[in-house]
This record gives sequence, structure tokens and C-alpha cells, in this order.
Amino acid sequence: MSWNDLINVLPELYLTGSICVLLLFDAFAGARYRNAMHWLSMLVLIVTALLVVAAQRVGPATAFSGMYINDALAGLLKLFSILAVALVFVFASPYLRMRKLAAGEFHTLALFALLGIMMLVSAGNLVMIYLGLEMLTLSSYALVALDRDSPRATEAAMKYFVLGAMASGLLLYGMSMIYGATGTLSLAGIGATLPMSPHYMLAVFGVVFVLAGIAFKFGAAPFHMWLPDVYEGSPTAVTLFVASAPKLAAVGMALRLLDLGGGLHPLFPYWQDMLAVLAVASLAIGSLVAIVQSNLKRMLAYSTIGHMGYLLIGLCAGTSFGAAASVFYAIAYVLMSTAAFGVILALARTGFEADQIEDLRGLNQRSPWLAGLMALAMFSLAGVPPLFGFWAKLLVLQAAIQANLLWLAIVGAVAAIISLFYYLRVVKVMYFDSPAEDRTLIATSDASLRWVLSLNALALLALGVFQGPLLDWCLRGITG
Amino acid sequence: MISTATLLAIVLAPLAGAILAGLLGRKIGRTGAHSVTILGVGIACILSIRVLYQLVWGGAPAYNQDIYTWFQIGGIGANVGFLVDRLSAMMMVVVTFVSLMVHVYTVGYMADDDGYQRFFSYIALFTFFMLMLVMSNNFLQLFFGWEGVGLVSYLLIGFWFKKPSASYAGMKAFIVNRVGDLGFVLGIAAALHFLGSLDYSTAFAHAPSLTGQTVEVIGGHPWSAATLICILLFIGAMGKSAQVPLHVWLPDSMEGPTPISALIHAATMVTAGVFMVARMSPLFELSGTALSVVMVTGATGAFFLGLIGITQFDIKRVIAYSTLSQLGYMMAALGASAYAAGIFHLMTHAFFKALLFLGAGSVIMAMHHEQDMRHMGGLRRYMPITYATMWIGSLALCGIPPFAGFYSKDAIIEAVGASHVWGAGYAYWCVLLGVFVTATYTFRMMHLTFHGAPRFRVDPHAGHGHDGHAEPGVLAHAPHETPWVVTVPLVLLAIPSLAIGYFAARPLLYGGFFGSAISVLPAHDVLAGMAAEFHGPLALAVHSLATTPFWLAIAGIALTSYIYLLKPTLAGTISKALGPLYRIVDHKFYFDELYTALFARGSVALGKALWKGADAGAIDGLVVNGSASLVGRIARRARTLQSGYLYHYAFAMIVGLILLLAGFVLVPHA
Amino acid sequence: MSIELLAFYFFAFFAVLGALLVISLRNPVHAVLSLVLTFFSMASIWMLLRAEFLALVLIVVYVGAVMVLFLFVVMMLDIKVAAAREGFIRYLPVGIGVAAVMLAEMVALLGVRAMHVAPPPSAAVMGGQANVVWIGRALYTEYLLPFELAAMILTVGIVAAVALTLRRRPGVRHQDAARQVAVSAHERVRLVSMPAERGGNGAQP
Amino acid sequence: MTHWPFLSLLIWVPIAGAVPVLLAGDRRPQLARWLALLAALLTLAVNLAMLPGFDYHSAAMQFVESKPWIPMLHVHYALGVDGIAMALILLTTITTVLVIIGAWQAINSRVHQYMAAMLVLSGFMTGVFAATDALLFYVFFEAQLIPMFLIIGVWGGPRRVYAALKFFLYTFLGSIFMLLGLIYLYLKSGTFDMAAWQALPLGMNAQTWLFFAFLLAFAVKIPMVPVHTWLPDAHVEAPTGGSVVLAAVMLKIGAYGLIRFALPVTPDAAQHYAWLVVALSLIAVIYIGYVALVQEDMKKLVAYSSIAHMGFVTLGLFIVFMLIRAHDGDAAQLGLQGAMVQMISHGFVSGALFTSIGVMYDRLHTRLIKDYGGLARVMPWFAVFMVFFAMANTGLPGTSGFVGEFMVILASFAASPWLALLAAFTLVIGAGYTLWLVKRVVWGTPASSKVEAMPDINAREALVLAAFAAFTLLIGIWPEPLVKLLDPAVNQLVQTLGHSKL
Amino acid sequence: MISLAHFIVLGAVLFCIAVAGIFINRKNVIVLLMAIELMLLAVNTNFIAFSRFFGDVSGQVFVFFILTVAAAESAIGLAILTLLFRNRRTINVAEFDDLRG
Repeated sequence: MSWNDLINVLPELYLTGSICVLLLFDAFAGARYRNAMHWLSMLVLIVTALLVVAAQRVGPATAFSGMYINDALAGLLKLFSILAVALVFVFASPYLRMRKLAAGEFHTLALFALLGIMMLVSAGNLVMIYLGLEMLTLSSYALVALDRDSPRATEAAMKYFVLGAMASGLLLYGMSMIYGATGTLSLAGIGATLPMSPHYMLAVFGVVFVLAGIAFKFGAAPFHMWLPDVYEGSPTAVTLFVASAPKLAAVGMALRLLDLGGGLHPLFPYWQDMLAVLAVASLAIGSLVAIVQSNLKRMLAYSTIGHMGYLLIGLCAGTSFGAAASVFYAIAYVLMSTAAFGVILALARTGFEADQIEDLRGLNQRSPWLAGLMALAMFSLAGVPPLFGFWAKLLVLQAAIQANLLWLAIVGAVAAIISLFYYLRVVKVMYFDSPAEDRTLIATSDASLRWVLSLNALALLALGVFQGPLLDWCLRGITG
Repeated sequence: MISTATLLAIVLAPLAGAILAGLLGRKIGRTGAHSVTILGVGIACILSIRVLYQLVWGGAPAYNQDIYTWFQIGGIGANVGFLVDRLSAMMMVVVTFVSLMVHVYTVGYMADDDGYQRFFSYIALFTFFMLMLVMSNNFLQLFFGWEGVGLVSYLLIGFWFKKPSASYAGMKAFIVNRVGDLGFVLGIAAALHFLGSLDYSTAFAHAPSLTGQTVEVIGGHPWSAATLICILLFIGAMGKSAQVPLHVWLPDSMEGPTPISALIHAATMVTAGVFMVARMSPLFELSGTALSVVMVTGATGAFFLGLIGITQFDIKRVIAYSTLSQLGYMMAALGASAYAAGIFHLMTHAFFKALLFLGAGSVIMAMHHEQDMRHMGGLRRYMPITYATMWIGSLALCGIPPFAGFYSKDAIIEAVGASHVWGAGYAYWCVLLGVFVTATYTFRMMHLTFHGAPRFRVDPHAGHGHDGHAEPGVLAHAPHETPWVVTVPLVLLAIPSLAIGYFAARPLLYGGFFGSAISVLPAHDVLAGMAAEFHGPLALAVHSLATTPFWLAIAGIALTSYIYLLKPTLAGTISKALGPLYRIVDHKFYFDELYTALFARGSVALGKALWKGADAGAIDGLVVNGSASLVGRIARRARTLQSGYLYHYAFAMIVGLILLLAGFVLVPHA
Repeated sequence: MSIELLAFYFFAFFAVLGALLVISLRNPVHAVLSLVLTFFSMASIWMLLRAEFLALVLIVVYVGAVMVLFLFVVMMLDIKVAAAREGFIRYLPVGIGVAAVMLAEMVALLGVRAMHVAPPPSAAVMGGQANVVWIGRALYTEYLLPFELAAMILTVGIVAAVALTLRRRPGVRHQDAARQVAVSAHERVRLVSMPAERGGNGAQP
Repeated sequence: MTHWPFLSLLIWVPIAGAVPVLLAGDRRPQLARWLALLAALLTLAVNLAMLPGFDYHSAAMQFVESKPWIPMLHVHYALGVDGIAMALILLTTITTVLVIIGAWQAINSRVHQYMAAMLVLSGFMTGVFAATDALLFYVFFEAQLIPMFLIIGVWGGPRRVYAALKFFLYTFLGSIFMLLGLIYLYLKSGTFDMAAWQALPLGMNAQTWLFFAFLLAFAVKIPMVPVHTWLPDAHVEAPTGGSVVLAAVMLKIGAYGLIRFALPVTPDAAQHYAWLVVALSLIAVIYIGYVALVQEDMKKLVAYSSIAHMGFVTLGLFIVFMLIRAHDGDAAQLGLQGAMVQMISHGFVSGALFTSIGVMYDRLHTRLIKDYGGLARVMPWFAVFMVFFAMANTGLPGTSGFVGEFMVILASFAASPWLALLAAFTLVIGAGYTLWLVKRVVWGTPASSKVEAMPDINAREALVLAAFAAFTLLIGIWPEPLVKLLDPAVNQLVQTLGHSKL
Repeated sequence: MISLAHFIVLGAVLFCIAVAGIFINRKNVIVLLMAIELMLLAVNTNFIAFSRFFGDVSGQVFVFFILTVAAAESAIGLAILTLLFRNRRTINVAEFDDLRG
């Protein structure tokens, strides 16, 4: 361990320390300081973000004997994860207050998860991947179950937990096979050893399990079953979290494991086809089943599955452009889903979750601004230009065509058409239907939520028009 | 010299009148409306006469200039311009003169109609379009005028739009004309394609190159390009000039006010087809087949459609069928390459037929808009001027020398007789027997209307107005002679009906009046042969007393006089005796029934079938909504996979894993 | 057959037996005990692999702590033994079938033949160090960062477990002076915006 | 030349204008109306200001603007117009003004949103015509679906939801495959520049795939049989303004797309499959004509007639290939010109017809033919317009409706007399359905006392209709200016199409 | 002779039993937690075996971490379990199907 090692991991170190402080603060500060948790957490996020930017200046580098990689990709994913968590905090805050959910635990657990994400996307070793992932998922389990008195939340947590544990079992099994094939846990080492390993097939075998683990994290079919239940069952604030930053972690993990020349990249021909199958299955399930949903959160869950299908298309391409496209897609997805869930949160009140599609009836007449934001989110999710989501789709489709995966691009196109239907349905409910008489839709009065949500949704438009720098960043993140 | 300004004035004066009367009708009032339009048409008429004078006596060369470019695409140009030679100048005079007469007449005829201004606007507009048609120097503008007159005809037939039959007749006229126009447009397209220009002079200059050009319309059967062009153009003429089988609209067009029956459906518009064929003579001369078609079609109409006239009781319909028959004559003349004869008949017919229609209109006015001849009779006592002029018109129509119709019709019959194109023999018999038929229906009409005892009664308490007569044959007032605005045009039209043939026969038929406007191949030039036997109009008239047509006409007149004046019951007996034959004719050879069933109802049925079957059923129902509901069904099925049971979820994951293992690891990878 | 191999089969038999019992026994307490059997057997097998430290950790930490926790929970929750297991029986063939297929695939794919290699002598491998030293050195040098991270994960476990299970009984009323002082006006009176009642059917949900 | 970014102004002035309109809010509809009109008029003024600077003899893109947009993908914010685009942009800006005036009273609820949607739509549509970068084109092409979707869905009739969804999904279905095609072309050429693609050599196989991707996208938009069924529904349910824009401009986008992509980028595939498109066009003319004949809803009837008329556009576009094969360059130009003129003309005529139906609907709130009758007596001025536009719809010479059809028929005769015959069949069937409509609506006696009480058009309605009529008449009597505007671009297109890429 | 294959196959068998335990089990959640422990045990065995045969320490280190994490995981799992029991008065897996479709 050297000074240099420490500088590289400074953001994580700072975050760790801050979480401990926050834990203590939460435990000992009186109830009157509860709101302070929110602002303190925000402060921690801001400082962490600054440190990530600072750490970028010493990169690209590896630290702790290759355990930790500080490169542009890590920086990119970390910054957007931090942003996502910050959005989650802002959007969730009124909701937590109204539901009297434990805000302290929410914040600390989310920060723990963020720590996991940051470790995961910087991982240079299978051990680090595993630990980062577990840190993230363990926090997520707890978050999902945070509403302790809700049977549905608990049920969701239980399902999430069991399936998640099983998925990490699969991942670990795969890792053990890869270890067996190469005799090393270092990703760089694996990449170097694999091509001449006598136990090549063992690694291929392991890849299947690893992919299963990755697919679970993404929520790609057929490893997606947890996702709708968790999205629906969790408190919306937690759903928002689950739907945001962890996707960045997933793409980071996938890229560390599969791509970037190291890791399992030598097995590209094998995992490409497997990913393609997963992508197709996800697109199919995601676009089809969402149509018949009446719960907005659940619908968005299926839409997530579909989006993960697109993301996998980008990974499938196996090119650095494809990888960048996936990263771009993940970022786009995160911002779109925070906006969508943000609107739900902005409408939720005590005793009213606003999580049924029908709940949005006539929103345009009650609150045109929120309806407009939601419409932006929906059209963006649907991939209608000039919104952000369109560019994400464009890039992955381009990556696929570039990699001679035209058929996959066509499947993606068909899925886009089908999925368009349910996004339009939301717009339809908001704009074409008249509001239900017995329900009053009242937008939140929380100023920071309103403003940040507006910024979030408008960013979908702004990034739709000025997406160049971000795309550039994603590509630089991949190519170094 | 003919100046462009003059020609523009001729064309635009009626248009200006039409616009003023139409758009400002309410402001300028009735007097204003008829004043501006009469003024406009009057200017056109006077200037037209001047133009004709300049051309015929002033030695002015034909005018052929473009006014402005309509479009110019690559080598294909379309311009708006005028070609005024003797042919068109004569047509202009006929058109503007008859139109002027009709305008004046209308002042009386439509005196108490709500749509007074509208009517004047329409007929002035019609004059504009008709002038554009005859003065055009290219196919495009011809078509413009052609369709324009069709539009006004449509509007005027449906003038009394509250009557469903009127608006129906208007629509029918337009659509049937459109069938002809279909051919016409294709003819223009063909002309452009083979001749390379829409401009007459350029196109006609290229006409000789058509010989030998063929086009394979149906695989393996080359058609002469000239034949194709001419037949297509002639289809247009069939529509506009109401030739068999596209004649069905003309009788129905009698739903319109009588002045327009005179103007549009007798004198001018319906003869546009004749004019057009004459104009296209350089092309038609190249195709014997086309000439045959023209002649046979025309002759068929001349005889068979005339027959229908004998069975009609509506006075206007009788004249309408007469028009059909006479149009057939004109066409037959054209088919015989006797273009001059055709145009000559066109002119004489314009005068006497307008006269007859206006006379009939006068009768109808007197009868308070009663058109059924069965409720007339003995009118000669009530309306002497009308009676006298109608006599002149009738004699002209029957071709009794020396009335105008005699010279033109006689020339046609002779020309057809002298023609050698395929079908000339048949055509000759048709036009010959047509004379008898003509005389028969004409005098049947005259007798039923003016002679004999009145078959109406006067009852002061009966309703009034055109839709007010509750009981047929009952009048509120006794019939009376119509006002001067009506009778003056009758008289003015009677003059040319009486005399124009006498004066015009020699120059028009044999004097090379039309010059280069009409071109006839020497092989087809029947008139040249006839010229040798022509010794002046008087001699011709005298000579005709010994010819078959004259005696046929006399026979017709005698027969009807016998039946309707002496033995009024005989008519019914004869019609019964002829039984099915009579019924066929009475039903106009069942054309209407056939067309209604086949085209009107057939189209609607087909449309319904296509709409409900293909559009709503197959495309929307099966493919569009079908795929949507299929997706929905799959989705509902797929969602049951998400059963909520943890073990199913785990199971799905494991199955997925196993499949991945099996699919990608067990199967050796390339 | 060497004594080692004999030992392997012996322990493997009990490990597998225990595992099968875990998933099939009706009584959760018995299942936990079966799991303990499996752990013991596996620890022995790890011993055969010269992984003494981990074998001991497995027994001390797992059997000693985790399994006790399991037992504790099982007993605390007072789970009634389910009467009917027809679901289990009905789906058993499918389950076993799938598991067997999976096992077959795995074994086929593992390339077992290639693995018929004898282990290298342990002393040479570990550089003459004791197993615990060997691991310890790695843990505190190369694996320092993961080690710290693992510590944080344990913290997460604690935080999560506390957050989820620590609860103030809802039935128990107790006074919180701090809250009473800190209360603000809008907390005392809740202003509910209700649509004006119209006619007789203005019932509010 | 000028330094003003005219095209950008044309696109962004209405879109920026939508912001204050939205801010005017629901409470101040009158303000919203005036602001919207102001924005639309401003746009039109900008557009007219461009005309003096436009070079009528050049086929090159003019008023070119180009800025790198997404450097990584070589996407540019590249705008430019040639005669073809200019004509369509003029159509757009004019229509927008008329539509906004037309909606003055017809739209009563959420006026600000309606007006804003219209303005945004107008900006996007102009963007489609002005884009010279394929991706920019696509972005505008898709983006305009959103405002139209809302216009149909929010202010539409009883089945508006179905219609709006159908509209959106149908169009999206077509365009997403085009997107794949665009990506393919980009990867092949390394640029999204449409002009560069025209010179890009492509094998027959690639061309075929691309051609069908383009065809599908644009055929839906035009719409061609058999992917036309969204149009009647969309038209029937859309508010008047929506129908007008849809018919007048949006359908043209499809044909414009074919002109910009399917024809020049994949000329050999287009040549090879020209028969297919020609056949579909003729089916559109005849089959749709029959379907239109039996419609009971006026809007549906006009919608079907739109499909039939757009059939002439596609016919004109693809007959070109047969003529090029026959080395008849003049006729080829004639066909293309015919298609273009038909587009512009149809814009005005169908826009006017939908406006007319809107006028009736505003008074009686029904669009069923049988509920009307005798309007000639009740609303004489309206009847004048109605009959005039009906005549234009039947292609009467002297109206714009004639010009395009005439040109296309002339051109198709040069390809084959049979094609011309089938195309010319529209003269009959078109007259049939239009005049039957007129007969039942305008002529006859009023169907009910409600019809009797219908007031004649007011000055505002008269203004809109008169404007449409003026354009219809102008083009009909003197198409040369329009033809001149289009000529260089059309000429060049014919040249391009004559060169095989194989 | 005892070979690598023995251990790996044993690991595979345990793993399959564990997996089967998860999806065959239709009774209570606690067995699922135990099955997960079994699964990790199988993985650990693999790592240790490979580590032994490669003579590489990292496999054993990984196992150390897995054991650590598994402990934390168990804690959270059991916490969720108790919550579940509190809320639903049962831990029967077959009764948790509120969320579905």
C-alpha cells in the first residue's frame, strides 16, 4: 500500500468515513435533526463527486495490487451513480417524510450501496467484483424491506433476497470455474491467461454462470423475475433507487468482466451469442408483458427489462463502440427512470401511491407541468427523437449493425414498436382522459423535488439535443 | 390583323360579367347582374363577328399565339394561347351569338327565379369556357375549356338543386362526361407522346410522322398510333357530344332551365366534340379506322336515338333526343371526312335547335312550367310568334329546303353516301332513315303542342309556379304569348334558321372556307366530289325535291299529321301493336337501367365490399388490429409466467441457465 | 484406494446426505441440523485439501454462529410444520429431473477427465508456511482493500439487520418530550383540502 | 447572399413561439391565439423574405447551414433547401397560418396547448423539409409525431384514442426500420450527409433492403395501400386543424422522404421494384376511389380521397423509372413534376376540404353526410367554396388539382397506355365520390331544421377558405412559377436516377 | 488417488442439490436460506480445490471473503424472514404471491 493507492481510492475512503459518521449521527442525534440527514447526505455526495473528479486527475491508474482500477469509465459511472443517488435523495425525501419511513437508514443504506457501486465499477479483481456487488445488493435488500409494516414490501424483499443470493451463488460458481481455468482472480490476469489455458472449456462453462449473475443484476430475461415484484412491492422511493444507480453498477460490472480487452474478452464468441439470446428474451418479455400491466411501477419494471435488452445489444456487439453505447444507454435509462419515478413520487400522498396508471387520469388538466414532465419521460423511454432515449437506442442499434448483428437490431426495432404502445398509454391517460372525480391529483409542494424533477426531465430534452459531449465521454471512458 | 387584345377581350368580357354577377350578385341586383353579363357577352359577340369579318373578308391571317406559359418542363411545354382561324372564328360567332340570345331570353324566362344572378353568372361563365375551348391553340387549353363547360353544365343542370332529380342529373352528366374525358385525357397524352407537343400547330406538323408508328396496346397486336390517338380523342367527343353509348346524360340534362338546354345542350357545348374532331382533322385523316368508328357511332346515334324521340311526351326531351340524333349526323359527317359539312350542320343546328329549345321554353313558360305535351295542344292560338318561329325551326330540323337544316343535312347524307370507309353503307342507311325519324318526332311534337284541341283546362284556383302544379294539365291562367325578351331572341334565331343555309352552303361546303383549319386527305375528300354537282343553293333546293331524303321527311310529316291531327287514337294503337319494340324504344334501349345497375349500384356495391371486406376487414381487422390483439394475447399469456411464486422464479432462472449451457457450451462453437 | 480417498468418499457421502436432508426434511430444525452435518463433513473435506484455516472457520463461524442464528430464528418464529406437502411431491419429479439434467451437463462440461491430476505437495505450494500464515499474508497485503470492504459489508449487515428488525412496539405508548417540543403548527392541525360537497352523493372516500 | 440563418429561423421561430403561447395559460385563450398567430405570421414572413434570395436556376441546396452536432457520429445540424423543399416549406408555413386562424373559435378547451402544439408541429415539419442531414431529418420526422399525437388525442373526436395510437404506432412502425437503414448507410459511408449518400455505391442486395426500409417508412406516411388504414381514422378523429395539417403537409413528408432517400440513394432497387410501387399507386387510385365512394362520414371520404390523390404522387415518382428505362427524360421530368405539383396542390385542396368540413362540423357537430343537405340555400357562400374545392378535388382544369394529375397521366402514358388508363380512371371515380358528396351535402333540401338554422360562414372562415381557394386557383391557372421553382431540383433528380449505382 | 475431479464433482453435486432445494421447496423460506448456504459451500469447495491444485492462495482468500459475506447475508436474510413472519404470520413460500403478473 502506498500513498498513491490511497489517493486513488480517496472518494471511496471519504464515503466510507462519512457513512460511519452519518451512522453515528443518525443513532445519536435527536429526532429534530432527522432532516439534517438529508442535507448531510447530499453534502457527502457532493464532496464524493468532487473527489471522484479529483481522483480522475491521477488516473488512469490501478491501486492496491490491481484490485482497484481508477480509469475514465470508473469515473464516469461513479459520477452518474452519485448523481442518481442524489436525485433519489431529493425525490424520496418528501415521500419518506409522509410515510414516516426511516430516513436515516434509507440514506445510510443508499450510501452503502453507492459505496458498493463505486467499488464494483472500479474492480480489477473477481474478489472486488463480488464484494462490491454484495455491498450493493445487501444494502438493496434492506432498502426494499425498509417499509417494515408493508407485507408487499417484505414479500418483495424476500423474493429479491432469495433470488439475489442464488444469483450470486451462480456468479460465484462461475467465478470459481474461471479461477479453475486460469488460476488467478485478477481480471487482467484472466484476460492474459485465458487464451493459453488448458482448461479453456472450464472457463466457457464458467462464463455461462457469470453471465447468469450479470443478467440477474441487469434484470435480463429469464433472470428478470425478481424485478417486477421488487419494483412494485418496494416503497416508491426505494423502487426509484433500485431502478437507478444499480443499473450503472451492472453495466460497469459487465464491462469489467466481459469487455475492455481483459477479463473474459477472449471468450467473446461464446458470450456474444449468449448475451444476444438474453437480449432477445428481455426485449420480448419487456415489451410484451408491460402492455398488460395496470400498475405503473410494474409497467416500468417490465419496461426496464426491455431496456436492459437494448443495453445488452450494445454489449453484444463486443466493440468499444458497443460498450460505450451500453454505458450511454445505462445513463440514459437512469435519468429517464428517475424522471418517471420522480413524477410518481411527486404525486404520491399519504394513502395514495399514484402508482396505478389510472391514477394519472387527466393529469394534464390538474397539473400540466407534471404531465409534461411525465410525457417527456415516457417519450424518451419510448425512444422518440429528439429525446435522450432515442440516442441511446440509436447507438446500440448502430453498434449492433456495425457488428453484423442486423437481426438483433431488427428485433430491437420490433420491440421498440411494441413497447411504444404502453408508453403512449401513459401519455394517453394523462392527456386524453378526464380526471377521475373522486380523486384529486395534487402535485407535491416540495420545492426541491419540483425543481430537481423539472431539471431531470428537461435534461432528457436537453441531452437529446446536446448529447455529443456525453457520448464523447462514454467513448473516452471505454477507449481510455 | 387580329389583335391579342381583341381576343383577350372576347374571352375575358364574359368572364368579368360572370364574376361580377356571381360574387357581387346581391349588391348589383337582378338588373345589374343581367346587364353586366349581357354586356360582357355582347362585347364578345360583336368582337367575334369583327374577328370573323377580318378573317373572311378582311384578309387577316389566322391568329396563333401563346399568351403565357402554363408550364415548361424539359422539352414539354404547355401554354395558354389562341388559335383563331376561320373555324374557330365561326364557332366564336355561333357561341357568342346564341349565348347572347339566350342571355336576353333568360331575362324573361328566369324573371321570377331566386337564383337569377347566379344563373346569369353561370351562363356568362359558360360562354367564357366555351370560348376558351374553341379559341385554344393547344390540347391543354382545349381540355380546360372542355372541362369548364362541363362544370357549368353540371351547375346549370342542377340549377334547381332542391329537386333531387336535378342535382342527380347534373352529377350524372358530369360523371358520364368524365368517362369521355378519361379517353380524351389519354388521347391528349397519346398526342403528346407521339407528336411531342401539346401545341396544335407543332403537333399537326408532326402528324405525318405518325404513319407507320404502332403501339402495342395489347401484347402482340400493334395498333396504329394515329388510330389510338384518334379513338381516344373521339371517346372524349363521345362524352361531350353525347354519342352512343355515352349519350345517357343529355336527356336527363333537361332538368336544367330551358335556356341552358338551348345554349349548352343543343347549340354549343354538345357540339364541342364535333368541333374538336374537326379541329383534329389532320390526325383523324391518318386513320381510316378512327373515321369508321366516328361515322358508325354517329350514324347509329342519328337513327336510333332519334327513334326514342318519337316515344317521348316531355317536350324538352323530344328536342333533346333530336339533338342526340343531330349530333349523330354531325359525327357521321366527320367520319366521312366531310368536316365542313359537319361544322356546317353544327352551325345551322345551333341556330335552329336553340330556336326550338327557346320556343319550347316559351311554351313551357306559357304553360306555367308544364312540360308534358299530353297536357298541351292548340297553343298556336295563344302564342303566335312562338308558333311561327317553332315552325321555322321544325322545318329546318327536318331538312326541308330551303331552310338552313336542309343544306347541311343534305350535304351530310350525300357525303356519307359517297364515303368509302368501313361501315359507310350502314351509316348511309342510318342517316337516311334518320330523316324520316326526324320529321316524325318533330311534327309529332308540333302537332301535340300547337295543333289540335287544347288538352289543358284553366282553373284560377290552381297552384302556380314550377313546383306548384298539384294536378297536371290544370293551369291557373290561360296560356299567353311570352314577353318580348323571349320572343325577340326567337325571331332573331329564326332568321339564320331560315336563311343561313342558303347563304353559307357554298362557301362553307365547297368554297374552302375553312382553309387550312381543316385538312382532308384527297382520298377521303367526298366534298370535293360533291362540289362538282353543286350548282348553287337554289338549284340544290330544287333538285332535292326529287331525292329520297326530301320525300322521307315529307312522309314523316304526313304520317304524324295523319296520326295526330286526324286520328289521335291511332298513336296508342300503333304503340300497342308494336309491343316489345315500342317498349324497348320507350325505355331508351334500357341504357339507363343497364348503367344504373352496372355502374352506379355496381360501384357502390363494389365500394362497400372493398371497404368492409378489404379495408376494414382484411387490413384493419386482420392485420392491424389482429396483430395488436395477438400481441395482447401473447402478453396476457406471458404475464402468467410471472406467477408470484418464488420457486417458479428460481426455476425459470435455472432453466435459463441450463438452456444457455446446453445451447452454447454443449454445442461446439464455431 | 488410499486412505485419503476413502476419507473423501466417507465425508462426501455425509455431506451429500446432509444436503439432501436439508432440502427434503419437513421440520426446519431437523433441516438446520442436517445442514450442520453437511458443514462438518465439508470442513473435513477441506481439511483433506489442506485448507485447515478455512475448515476451522467454517466450523467456528458457520456452525458456531450462523447455524445457531438459524436455529434461533427457527425456534423464535415458532413455525408450524406444514401438514401437507403435496406440492412438493407433485413437482418433485420435475425438480429432480431438472437438477439431474443440470448436474449431468455440469459434469459433462467440467471436463472431469482433464482434472485427474494429483495435487502438488502442499508444503511446496505454501512455501513452507502454515496455511493460516499463507492466507494471512495474502489477506493483509494483496487483499487489503477487499478485506476492508468485507468489513464494511459486515457493517451493512449489522445496519440492515438492525434497521429491519429493531422496532418500537407500536402498541406501547411513550412520551417523547423532544418531539412534543419540536412540534410545529402544521403538525397539530392537518388541513385537508376536500372538494365541496355537491348534492346528496358527496360522500368522500 | 444573405447571412441570416433563414432556415433555422423557420424551424425555431414557431417552436420558440410556442413557449409564450404555453405561458399564456388556460385562462387567457385570446392571448394565446394572438401570440400563436403572431408566431405563425412571423414564420411566414421569414419564409417569404427568403424568396427574393432564392436562386431559381440552381439545383443546389441553398440557404445552407451546417454545424457539427454530434461529432462522434458525424451528425451535423445541416439545413438547406432546393426547389422541392422550398415549395413544401412554403406549403407548411402557409398552412400553419391558416390552421391557426381556422382554430380561432373551433378550439375552446386548452387553447394554449393546442396552439403551442400546432406551432411546434410546424417547426418540426419545416425541419423535415429543410434537413440535409439524414439523422436530423429522422429526428424531425419522428418528433413531429408527438404534437400530432397530442392534437388528435386531446382535441379529437370520440375514438380519438384509438386513432391517435394507431397514427403513432403505424408511423413509428415504418420509421424504425428506416432508422436501421440510416445507420447502415452511415456505417457504410461514414457520414449522415444525404447528398453524399446519393453518390454512395451500393450493391443490389443492400439497395433492396434499404429501399424496402425506406419504402415502408414513407409508404406509411404517404400513405400507400395497404398501409393506409391509419389515415381515415386519424382524419376522422382529429380536430379540423389536425386534419388540415395532416392532409396538407404531413402526408407530403412521406413522398418527400421517397424523393430524398428511396429514389436517389437506392436507384437500382427502386428501378427494380418500381412496378410494385406503381401497382400499389394504381390500386390506391382505383381501389381507394371505390372505398371513398361509399363512405358515410365526410372526413373519411376526404381522407380516402387523399389516399387516392397521394397515389398519383407515388405513381409520378416511380413512373420515372420506367421512363428512364425508355430514355424519355422529358416525360420523366414531367412525372416527377407532376408528383410534386400534385403534392402542393393536394396540400391546399385537401386542407381546404377539411376546413370546409370543419366549418360544417362546428355548426352541427356531425360529420355524417346524411345529416346535411341543401347547404347551397342555407349557406350560399359556403356552398360556393365547397363546390369549388370539390371540383378542385376532382381535378378540374383551372384548379391546382388538375395540374399534377394531368402531368402524371401524360407521363404515365409515355410509360404505358394501360398505366395511364388506370391512372386516368380517377377522373371518373374521383368525380363520382366527390360529386356524390356534394350532391348529398350541398344540393337538395336541408335534412333537418338544424341544418336550416346553420349560419353562413363568417369573415374569418371566409378568409381561410378564400386563401386556400386563391392558391388552388393560382396554381391551376398558372403553375409555371411553381414548376420553375421545382424545375432545377427535379431535373437534377432525374439525372441522378438515370445513373445506376451498380 | 484423490484428484481434483473428485472435489469439483462433489461441488457440482452440492450445488445442484442446493439449486434444486430452491425451486423444489414449496414450504418455507428458511430452507431457501439454507439452500443458499449450501450453494456457497459448493462454490467454496471449488475454490479451495482449485487453490490447492494451483498452489495459489487467492482461491482460499476468496473463500474467506465468501464466508464473511455469507454471514452478513444470513443476517439480512434472517432479518427479512422475521419481518415476513411478523407481517404475514407465515413463512410459507406458496403464500407469497401478492406480487405477480
